[in-house]
Amino acid sequence: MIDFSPQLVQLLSIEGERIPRGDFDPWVEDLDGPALLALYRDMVVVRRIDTEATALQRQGELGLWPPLLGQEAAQIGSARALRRDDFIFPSYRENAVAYCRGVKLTDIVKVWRGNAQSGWDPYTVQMATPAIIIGAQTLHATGWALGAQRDDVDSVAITYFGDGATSEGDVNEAMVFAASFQAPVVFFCQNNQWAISEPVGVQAHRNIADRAPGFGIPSLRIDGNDVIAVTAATRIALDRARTGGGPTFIEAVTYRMGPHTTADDPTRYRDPAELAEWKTRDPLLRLHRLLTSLGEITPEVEAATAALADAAAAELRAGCIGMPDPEPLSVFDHVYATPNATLERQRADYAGYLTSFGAEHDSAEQNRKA
Amino acid sequence: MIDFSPQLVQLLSIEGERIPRGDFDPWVEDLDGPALLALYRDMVVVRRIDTEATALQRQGELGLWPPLLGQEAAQIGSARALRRDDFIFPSYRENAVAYCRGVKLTDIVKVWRGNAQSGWDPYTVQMATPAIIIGAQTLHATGWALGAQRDDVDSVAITYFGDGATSEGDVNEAMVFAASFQAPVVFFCQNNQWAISEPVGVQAHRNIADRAPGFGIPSLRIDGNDVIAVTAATRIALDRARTGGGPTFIEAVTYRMGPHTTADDPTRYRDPAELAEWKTRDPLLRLHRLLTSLGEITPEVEAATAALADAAAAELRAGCIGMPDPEPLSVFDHVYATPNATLERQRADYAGYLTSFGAEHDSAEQNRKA
Amino acid sequence: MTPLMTPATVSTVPGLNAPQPIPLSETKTLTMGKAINEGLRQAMLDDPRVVLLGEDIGALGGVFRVTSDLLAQFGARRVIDTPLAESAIIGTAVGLAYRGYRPVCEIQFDGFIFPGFDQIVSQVAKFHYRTQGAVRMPITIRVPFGGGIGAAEHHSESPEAYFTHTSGLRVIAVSNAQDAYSLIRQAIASDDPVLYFEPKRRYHVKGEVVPELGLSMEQAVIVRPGTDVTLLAYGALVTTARDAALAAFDEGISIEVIDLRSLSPVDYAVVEASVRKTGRLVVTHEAAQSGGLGGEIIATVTERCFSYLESAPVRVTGFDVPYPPAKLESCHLPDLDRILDGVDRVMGRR
Amino acid sequence: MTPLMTPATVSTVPGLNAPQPIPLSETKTLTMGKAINEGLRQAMLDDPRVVLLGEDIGALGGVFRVTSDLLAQFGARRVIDTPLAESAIIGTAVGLAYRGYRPVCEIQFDGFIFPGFDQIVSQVAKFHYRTQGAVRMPITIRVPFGGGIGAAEHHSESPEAYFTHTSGLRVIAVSNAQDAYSLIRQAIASDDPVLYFEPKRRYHVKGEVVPELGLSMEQAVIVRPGTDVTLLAYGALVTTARDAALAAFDEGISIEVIDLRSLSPVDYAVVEASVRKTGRLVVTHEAAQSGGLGGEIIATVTERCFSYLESAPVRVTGFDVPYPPAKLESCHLPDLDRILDGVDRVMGRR
Ligand SMILES: Cc1ncc(C[n+]2csc(CCOP(=O)(O)OP(=O)(O)O)c2C)c(N)n1
Ligand SMILES: Cc1ncc(C[n+]2csc(CCOP(=O)(O)OP(=O)(O)O)c2C)c(N)n1
Ligand SMILES: [Mg+2]
Ligand SMILES: [Mg+2]
Repeated sequence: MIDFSPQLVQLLSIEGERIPRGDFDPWVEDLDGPALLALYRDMVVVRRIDTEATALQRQGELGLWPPLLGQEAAQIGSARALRRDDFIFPSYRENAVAYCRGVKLTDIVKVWRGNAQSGWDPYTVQMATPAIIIGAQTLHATGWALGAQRDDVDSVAITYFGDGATSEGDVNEAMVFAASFQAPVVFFCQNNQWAISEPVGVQAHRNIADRAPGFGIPSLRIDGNDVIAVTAATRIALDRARTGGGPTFIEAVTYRMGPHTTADDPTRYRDPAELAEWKTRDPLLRLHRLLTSLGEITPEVEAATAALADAAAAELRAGCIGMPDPEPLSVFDHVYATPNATLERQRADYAGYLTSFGAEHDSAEQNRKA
Repeated sequence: MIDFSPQLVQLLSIEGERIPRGDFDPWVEDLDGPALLALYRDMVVVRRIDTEATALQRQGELGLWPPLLGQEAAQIGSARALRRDDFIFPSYRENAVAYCRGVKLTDIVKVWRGNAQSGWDPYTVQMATPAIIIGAQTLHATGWALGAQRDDVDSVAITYFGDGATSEGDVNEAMVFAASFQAPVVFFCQNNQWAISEPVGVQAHRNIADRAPGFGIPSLRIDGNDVIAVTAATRIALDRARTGGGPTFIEAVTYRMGPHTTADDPTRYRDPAELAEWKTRDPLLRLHRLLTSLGEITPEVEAATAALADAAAAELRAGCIGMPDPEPLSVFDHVYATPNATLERQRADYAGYLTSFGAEHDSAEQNRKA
Repeated sequence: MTPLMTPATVSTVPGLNAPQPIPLSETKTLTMGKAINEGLRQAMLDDPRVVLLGEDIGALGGVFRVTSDLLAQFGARRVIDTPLAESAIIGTAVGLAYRGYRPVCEIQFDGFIFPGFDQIVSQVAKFHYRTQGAVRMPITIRVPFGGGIGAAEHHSESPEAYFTHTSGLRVIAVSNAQDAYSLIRQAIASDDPVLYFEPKRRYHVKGEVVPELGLSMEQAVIVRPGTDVTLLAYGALVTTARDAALAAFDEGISIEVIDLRSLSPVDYAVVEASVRKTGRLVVTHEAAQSGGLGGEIIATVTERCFSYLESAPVRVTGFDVPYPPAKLESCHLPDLDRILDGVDRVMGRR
Repeated sequence: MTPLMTPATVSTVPGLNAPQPIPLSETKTLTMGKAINEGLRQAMLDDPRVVLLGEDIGALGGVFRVTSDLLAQFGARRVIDTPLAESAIIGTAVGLAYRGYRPVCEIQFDGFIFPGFDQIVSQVAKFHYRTQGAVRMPITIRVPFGGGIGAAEHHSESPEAYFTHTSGLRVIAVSNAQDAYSLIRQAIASDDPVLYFEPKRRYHVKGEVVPELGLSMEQAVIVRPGTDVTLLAYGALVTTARDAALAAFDEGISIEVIDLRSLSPVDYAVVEASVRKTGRLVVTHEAAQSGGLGGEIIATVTERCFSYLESAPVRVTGFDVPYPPAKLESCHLPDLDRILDGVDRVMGRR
């Protein structure tokens, strides 16, 4: 029996020691040295990607970037627990999840470069593209889960959202619907302590995990910087959903070590001491310690991991910079699935306008932009 | 210490016996025979008003009426617990609350007759007019409470809503805000088991009272057909709010014995046996039993109560039928607090149009309506 | 694979095991409400991915009975009585569409669509564009709309212009039983999201219904030809407009009445041809004038047919007020006389 | 009476105890963002019932820093960092207004107003009408709007037409620092609810600001007189329109540029007088064309000035698409060249 009480579940201490826990351990029995090393490798790579993307933004190659620094365990642990046919409805910060899903690095940054409103075809990776309206995607996940239920398959929907999102009506309505229909959906809340400048205390005076049970949804409160606990909790939730147990809520307690986005300046609202404190709880650090004690970390492993990360960063950079700009007339594409007379007329008018301008216009445009 | 556990609180049994309960009893010590008789009288009168309004609707004098039959104890008990300076944000079914507040009977039905979008000035009775968009008023109550808090007064906002309403985002957001700011607001949910045709099980798989604690709001689950328990719970909640204890949630478990509104046909969705069962829990019946055992019920009391009720019904009927129709041009009144040129032009045009038509138009109008 | 849980809405109300109705197979006289019901039934028979979501649509059959008997016929997995939350109704429909379903959402009354507005405007309307066509949103949102039924606040509104201003949505309004039947089927079959407006004061009006898909939902229809004035209407006012045309005919004015049917996109081919012929345009709708569809159409027609216009186009609409109380709605709503007054104005008679 | 609880948002971040800024007392050059900040400060000093609500408006000063330093000056009881929920921001403002407060809500970006749409349309806009004037809603809703800043989805929208179609609301859009300062004060002082749109790509543009209430927010302003064409703009496009007029002047066309300022109601006195003079009208806005404010204005002007029109009025607007990705926004947004193209069209040059 799983203990669904609101105690924080930690299976890996800050010091890198494995903390045994009878109800969770069976779910992570397979996480031996090599398996943990694989998770570690993921975490190193996504952190490197994150740094590279931030650098690309600073260099003007991306318009914006929402760093996940500090949340690697929460994202990698949960994403690696999923089955291929499970479907992910993320917010905008789940770049590590997208990486696990096999989304091309260039496709991850496409939306932040401003080339498209989304970077990939959700159906090829079973993961929706970033959702910007806070909380809206939790309803989409619930609806998808209702579909899976009706299809008599045991695929599960998982949705990611933040601590701030829990205040939005949509997230609460999603819990109402999920509970009412016992939908196979996992609510995965990364409580990174901040919603832009607002500490989690503005959103909730109790632990976020305490909310779901009142809706009839069991919840787990886990150390989100502990990849083993995250893996266990996600597997438990997925299993419940697959076997008709309905929705589960997971609060992964973590920390946004960077700014909200590259446009943000946390020094305006955040005490540096807080960040320093959380640095000691770094998710990579403690896994590294465990792996070291397991003898998995060797100079070769370190080198290979770094090389992997560097290769990913290089791939990202090259792909980002090499991305062709969209064609002007593509602004009209895909508004509708079927032709729309009013829009087609606007397209034709604009095409005519561009043509009439010709080269002269192009240079005028360029001048204005310069 | 009040026990905020989700046990159903009942202080008056179906058989009319007073059930002692250490934590609640002190709050209703003053409810002696005469005080209980006063509550009983209220309940008889509002039931009579309800019946009369239903009759008026059947006779075409009202467009619609939302009966409160069965919910008298929940409404009278809570409304009579309020102070004059507390402010009420009701839904559309709180006609007994309006009665307690001293709203004129004619004003109560004005909106249902279609003469105006609301029947009274909220500030004269400290009660907002009916809210039709489900759940919206819970946010207004929370905002009002934030105002009271800022004014350093100990007035409290109370908001009424149904079991169905708890599914709306707004009600959940209201709980988030109320908890975050510890606003002096009481959430009073009349769980009358139905939201039009939907049983409460569609909205929630757990008791509705279980929801609030997860938001950091203590809740009480009470027998809503027990006027003594309702009084006690409301007083407890008000006292918490007045003394800086923040919001409280009350689930009053009751039953909508009539149709949703006069436009509804419950035989399409409701088992008659259920109604029969709930008839045994009638709020008036059990209070009558208690009062009888207390010797408060005499033939004179019965007669006086009936006379009071009949007088109210007669007043309602006369006031309803005698209500003058609004003037055509009043359709333009009060859209804005300050003059609006576009609207004034429309008003002038329409006034001109009406004049140009003259008597000819009036009769044409009448013909079409006939 | 695990056995599926029973959705919460499975109802055990007596009378639900009625014999299964046979779908419409020949021309029949139906009320508009019943015609929608038949259209829904046919769509559900045609495609197992069609599911209905809404408040009270199950055992009750909806407050207007438009979904009557569908729960009994198709079960609670396809006719889903939802909790009371419009944003969630639309938002879960998005998720269902994501999985290949074709959800049909019922909004109980026009004024209750706004809690779901964000999901409609920011999600339903934008998903296809956002994903460059990868994700389709074949969602139909049924909205009983308009006044004239003496209802309480929020029960008589005409919110269509909010949606015609929202790129990515299609918007249609039906005016009669045949269109109600045909267009609900077309809306559901459309790969684009469709707002389907049902004029509630015409629910009980009967008409002949042929069980066919009929004329494309994108096309406007000339319901009465004429030569002097073009009169555009949709929804409940189509009937009023036709009555006005009849009355005007007696006074020697020939009005061409067009039922727009599609509000977004508007079928300007039909509208322009008519205005080029008549040179005069009146548009009528119940919604408030400022920002209503009338202004949009007049601006577009003026742009495209300027030299054909004999006079300034005129609007006969609801006023710029919140929908008024029942006893005042006859002032607010365009009626035969106000339409004729508008016709007089474009004819230069006033 | 009990001591009051401390609201959850009281922050103890360092740097919050800065010296209190002195309100604007003489003409100064300010950015538009700073001008709004000064206007808010003055309004809060003038009236203790003015409170601010929004996400991140406290310690951060809002994502655009428009509320910078106000928390430090007025405290957390008047500058309220709210939980992340727009419906609740508006809905609690309604309750505060009910109690006599004058709430100013900040919506972080245009595209995030929709979760609060129901409270705006069904509550804020209707309360005064509903209660026959008993309950006033002096709520100001500040909305940074429009594109041109290379932002992500939902961060560049122009939703103003949804509100100009909503009876009971006033809608204004500012275009420069002086108006930003004056009109935020007027909006807050208004007994009607006001949607106050701030063109975010002009936040950093500086201008002279006189600390006065200035011209009424209901009035349109001729920002450049002309005789050939009337060009209507608001928000960020006022600058573009003026630039276009300058460019056209070199080509011999005299354009009268009007900054509408008030979008609901539109100041038709000024607009009509101009069109009667020029006989030609171009309206420009970033919002999608169909159902946008341009259509409404053209319909009204056509109705009222038909015989003065030399040619069909023209719209130069965003296309009927969801706001496109950053790399395409320069195609979507009306710019100098597209406006001049529109001018050419009303001049019959194309
Ligand atoms: C409906 C809506 N309102 C406001 C915003 C602006 N916004 C973007 S992110 C954010 C904070 C989100 O905090 P949280 O949910 O904790 O997620 P995190 O960013 O910490 O991952 C806000 C307010 C938005 N995107 N959508
Ligand atoms: C936003 C919104 N959606 C739908 C409705 C239609 N409606 C009116 S009452 C009602 C059921 C309300 O049930 P509940 O909250 O339990 O209150 P009760 O009527 O039982 O008192 C519904 C769905 C509405 N008024 N507002
Ligand atoms: Mg967060
Ligand atoms: Mg109920």
